[in-house]
Amino acid sequence: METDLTRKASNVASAHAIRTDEADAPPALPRRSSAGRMDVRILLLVPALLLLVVAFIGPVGMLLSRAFTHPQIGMQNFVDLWERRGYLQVLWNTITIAAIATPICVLIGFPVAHAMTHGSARLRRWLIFIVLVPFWTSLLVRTFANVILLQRNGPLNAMLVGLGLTAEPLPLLYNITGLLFGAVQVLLPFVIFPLHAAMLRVDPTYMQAALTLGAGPARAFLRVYLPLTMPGLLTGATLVFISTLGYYVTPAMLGGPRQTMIAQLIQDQIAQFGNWGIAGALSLLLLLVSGVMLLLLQLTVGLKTVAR
Amino acid sequence: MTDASYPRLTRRDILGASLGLGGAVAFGGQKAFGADDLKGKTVVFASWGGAYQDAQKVSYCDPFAQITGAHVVQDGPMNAAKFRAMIEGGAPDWDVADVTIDFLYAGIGDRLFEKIDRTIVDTSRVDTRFVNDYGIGCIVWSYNLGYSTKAFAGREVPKTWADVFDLKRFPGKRTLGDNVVATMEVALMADGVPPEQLYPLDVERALRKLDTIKSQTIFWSTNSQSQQLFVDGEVNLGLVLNGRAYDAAKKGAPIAISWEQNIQSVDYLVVPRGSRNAAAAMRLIEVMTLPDNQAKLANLIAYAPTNPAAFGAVDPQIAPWLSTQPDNIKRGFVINAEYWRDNLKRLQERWAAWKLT
Amino acid sequence: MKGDGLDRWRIFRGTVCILAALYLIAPLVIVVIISFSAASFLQFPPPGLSLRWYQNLFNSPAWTDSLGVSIKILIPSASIATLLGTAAAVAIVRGRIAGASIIGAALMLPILVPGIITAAALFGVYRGLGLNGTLTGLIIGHVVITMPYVVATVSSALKTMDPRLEDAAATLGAPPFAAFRRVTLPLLAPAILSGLLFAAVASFDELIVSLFVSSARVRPVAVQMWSNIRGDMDPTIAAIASLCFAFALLALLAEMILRRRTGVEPT
Amino acid sequence: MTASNGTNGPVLELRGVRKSYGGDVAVENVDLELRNEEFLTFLGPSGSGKTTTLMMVAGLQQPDAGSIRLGGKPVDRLPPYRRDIGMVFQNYALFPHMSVCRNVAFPLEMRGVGKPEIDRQVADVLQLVGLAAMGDRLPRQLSGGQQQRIALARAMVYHPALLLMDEPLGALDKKLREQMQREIKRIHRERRTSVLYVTHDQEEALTMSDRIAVFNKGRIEQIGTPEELYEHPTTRFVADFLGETNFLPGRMGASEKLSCRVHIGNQVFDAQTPAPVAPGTQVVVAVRPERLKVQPVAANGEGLSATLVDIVYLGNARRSVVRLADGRQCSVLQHASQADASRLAPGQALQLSWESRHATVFPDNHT
Repeated sequence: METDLTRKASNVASAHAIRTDEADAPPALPRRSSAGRMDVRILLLVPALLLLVVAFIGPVGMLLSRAFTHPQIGMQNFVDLWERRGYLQVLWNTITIAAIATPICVLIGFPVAHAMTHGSARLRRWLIFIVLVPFWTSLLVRTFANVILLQRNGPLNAMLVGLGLTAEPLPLLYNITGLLFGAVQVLLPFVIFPLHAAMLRVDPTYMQAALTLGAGPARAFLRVYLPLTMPGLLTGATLVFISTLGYYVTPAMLGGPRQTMIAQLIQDQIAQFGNWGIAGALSLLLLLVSGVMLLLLQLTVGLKTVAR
Repeated sequence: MTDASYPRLTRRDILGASLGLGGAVAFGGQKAFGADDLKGKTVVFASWGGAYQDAQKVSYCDPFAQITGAHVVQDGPMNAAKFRAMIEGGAPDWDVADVTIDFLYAGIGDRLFEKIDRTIVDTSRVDTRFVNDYGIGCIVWSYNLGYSTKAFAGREVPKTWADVFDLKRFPGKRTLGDNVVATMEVALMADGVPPEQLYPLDVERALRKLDTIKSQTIFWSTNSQSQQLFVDGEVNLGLVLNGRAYDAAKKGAPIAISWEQNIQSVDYLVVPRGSRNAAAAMRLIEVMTLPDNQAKLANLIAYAPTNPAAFGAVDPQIAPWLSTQPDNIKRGFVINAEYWRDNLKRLQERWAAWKLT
Repeated sequence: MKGDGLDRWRIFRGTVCILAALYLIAPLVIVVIISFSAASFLQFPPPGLSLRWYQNLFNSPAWTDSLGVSIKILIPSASIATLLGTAAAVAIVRGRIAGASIIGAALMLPILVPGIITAAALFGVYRGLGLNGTLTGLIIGHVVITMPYVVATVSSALKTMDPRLEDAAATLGAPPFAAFRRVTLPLLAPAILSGLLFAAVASFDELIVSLFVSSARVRPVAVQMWSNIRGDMDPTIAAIASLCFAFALLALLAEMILRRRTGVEPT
Repeated sequence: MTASNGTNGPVLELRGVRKSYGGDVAVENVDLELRNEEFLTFLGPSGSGKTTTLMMVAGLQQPDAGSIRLGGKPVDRLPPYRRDIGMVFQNYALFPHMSVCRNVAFPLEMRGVGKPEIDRQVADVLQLVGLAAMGDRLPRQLSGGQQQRIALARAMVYHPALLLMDEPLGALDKKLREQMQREIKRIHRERRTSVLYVTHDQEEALTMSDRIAVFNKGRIEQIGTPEELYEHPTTRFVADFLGETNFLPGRMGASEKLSCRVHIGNQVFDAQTPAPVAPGTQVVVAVRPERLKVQPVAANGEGLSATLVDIVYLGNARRSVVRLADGRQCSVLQHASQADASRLAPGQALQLSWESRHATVFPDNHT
């Protein structure tokens, strides 16, 4: 439920970010020091950090280190990964799927976020609710729902045939269509909330100014609105991309063998073959790709903020 | 390993079993254990899920719970890797597991099972060919070609494995198990290899044959999924187990099976080594051997009994679905469990790699 | 010309919104409908209506046991996550701690790192400790995974909260603990509750860590659902899925009400 | 409390107080005494260090150097909650989850005062600020002015030795602000509290304070009564910041104590100098607009010659903008009656003059 978790955290964080934007946050004081000396509140961090180190960082570190130590010390696991085309194929699949899902999410998410920001009060409330509902619902439940919706004799095919759009029911399940359908559905909120937060920050007078200065709506949008919302867009897109990389439930239930993704491979390596070394190496690659994406985001959005 | 510990299963053996010739016919019911003597104990029973496990629950576990007072927890689906990992971990979570014959053979070599306690299990009830020092056979079953009666209504229906690979005559999605076992045999037979020349398997040839239908194939990972695919009309034909096809048909799904080139096999109940409830586990196996219980299971899901005395109580309407039916035996062959014992791990890895390409 | 473009955009936007809303909600509605189906298979529309799958659910020990297990995991793990997460958020936002932002980011790691990695890592470590298949092992895993939500929720509420309120309490004679108890805590209460709610929902839904770390004797609902979906797709799953959906809806509504009631907001 | 500390010693004493953030010095070497019952205001532009100093008095920030004494006792090691102070924050910092009564009762509860006594004192102080009927409301149900009074009530209900107010009226509109200024002064008188007040509004400082400390770049430029500061600024910054001033460039002539002579163009004027300046130095002469006298060019030729550029109508006064010979502009403020009498018209040639006690000379160290 990895995606489930990220999505919820970003939900919470962005929902509160939205609140920060709406309420006027108190101006930052040049920060104070009640005690002047080392703050005793550092002790409050101890239990959480201890748990994090003992039950997360430590175990993950051990898993990753097995890439170099299991079954024997060396780079053998990486040589294996390189030589077995199947593994690289899965890594490539994973990145491709993430790279397809991300722009789809952005294209659907942008108008929705726009309506959620600039629509009437009622529309805004409804949209926020509608986007939050799946956010709070178990990924498993939603993926299961998609299986029913997409099956050959399912409601979607019945509708398509009924409307005469297709003579035969379409194969929507256990292939790339099914996987993307489920993935985009799960990921949409990831891109909608950061975009919404960014759009709230755009002063509406900027667009008015652009229009009075002679830019047509399309140009005003491209030259003013889009650049101003770009940090939110990039944040959302990166979130979508890296959470897609870690997908397990969705490809397992909606995709076919050709859509096997890296998380499934890691699970197989451990549960089926006990290849902890390969599993560690794959985990390391997965983390590396995610890390690079986050770094890129940091650089671009960071630079953007400086430039403004 | 001597041949004695791995009795080679033959077609004649299965035929014999169905006719009640194979072993001593058991009678006398259960041994006198005190009722409720296992009250408070929990026994974990692992099997293959879905309709089969439901039937096992009703036929074995419920009577067992009633007699002994023990509580049975169902788990599954059975997974060889998980089984091994449990034994390596020292304290297996499962107490009784339903395994296929190839895994029984492999597991004996790897010391995965507790020895059957013959003071608890009356092995004389069961056809001797299905009695092993480490497991007792519970069902006899087969892999079959299943097809949708709706998709092929009023048309030629598929009969042989070659038909499954014939995308022109039999269009539409097909299904095979996401499992190297049996899929290799099916592909080779479709490619023209006669059953008696299958082993040792020409794996690369089989995979090349499979490449021809790969894009049109959905691979089921559990037997229940294979049923669901037919129920949903997601596929038109493919590989199913005879009992699963029966169950789907019984529940109203438009499915029929062909008995041509069926691949026969046996499931055993075993006790994982180090089980914390080994004695209770043996009692559960003992309850399984009772003819009434075996007949009940056969009536629910059309898997044939291993206790010859059970056949008497099997509904005659079920008979055509049983793999032990003489006609069905004639058209099929028995899977080579020794071959799979020796090659399973290697072929599984090859299979996993093929799937990804 | 100008108006034209904007109108076209509004129509396009409206269409996308309606389709997106259907896309997000319709599958869930279908599941709820199917859960009342009279058929043995997952058919839509159902040929008839019945409550048999709900009966099946509550009469089946496998489901009721797993529900019990989920609750036994959820209550301690959500409470611990809330306690530790709140304490950490207070330290990060209000404490003057060198590298607070890095520590804050580190606390978010469990939700940025793919679940499969966390799950495999815990499974590997638990093997040596005998924690696989135990409630303790599951609870620890769930705390790790749910704590970031609490940290995120509470620290963003703290950041929105005027720090001068605490200063004011201090100048009015309140020692730090009293200031925290009388001023900070009541103002944070909605965020803490919302974090708790979220942690509970996340724990209930958590699948991957549970999948690795649970056993037949200790099997939470999500794992039970997973193995059923992988195996036996009968409408019982639709019934439990509908219940999960209802639970999520209730939790979401509760959270929305909490959020509206936050005192810091001048609404 | 005030009683214990008599009327002699200062309520607050700052000696050599210094504070920097990273490399930026926020407060440098501040010395200050606040007398009992005094209303002292810190005035200065934003970033001048006035709020930081207030925060250090409150104990919300720690000085890097120097000492702070409250009621004669050093408080450097005392946290805010152990100092006997009350503070009104810029945005009031009322606890949003507590009713007005609970807000005001808070400091009393922290001091362990008994319930009946709390009720009595809360009622008293709400009476004092004129909001006795609002006790059960929540802060957000009150107007800005009302919130401000509650913040004041809360900060003084326990009779702290010193009341600190950090730009308390900054968020109010002009009319309300003036009303609140009077109100605060009234309460100050009635309660005989010592007040340390921070504002960047010079008018507010002039009308309310007993004394004003003008802050600039982390230092106190000058401290004194409003009149002293306005009439006799000791630095050019104070002259500039407080009210409006014309700066006329000139050159220092002879000086004796506070009196001096200064050359502007080719004329010589009498002026005052707050600090000795060497003869010949470039200086500026600061003269308030209302102290400048304008006359049509007359025979005796006294004063600087200038041309009237514009007259701005201000209702009760007129502002004349005049241009000097060197092109600089000066502002002259005339009372309405005076202005009407002189009947000037733009373009007219004028002479500017002033009394020597209204002209102050500062070194010309910034342009």
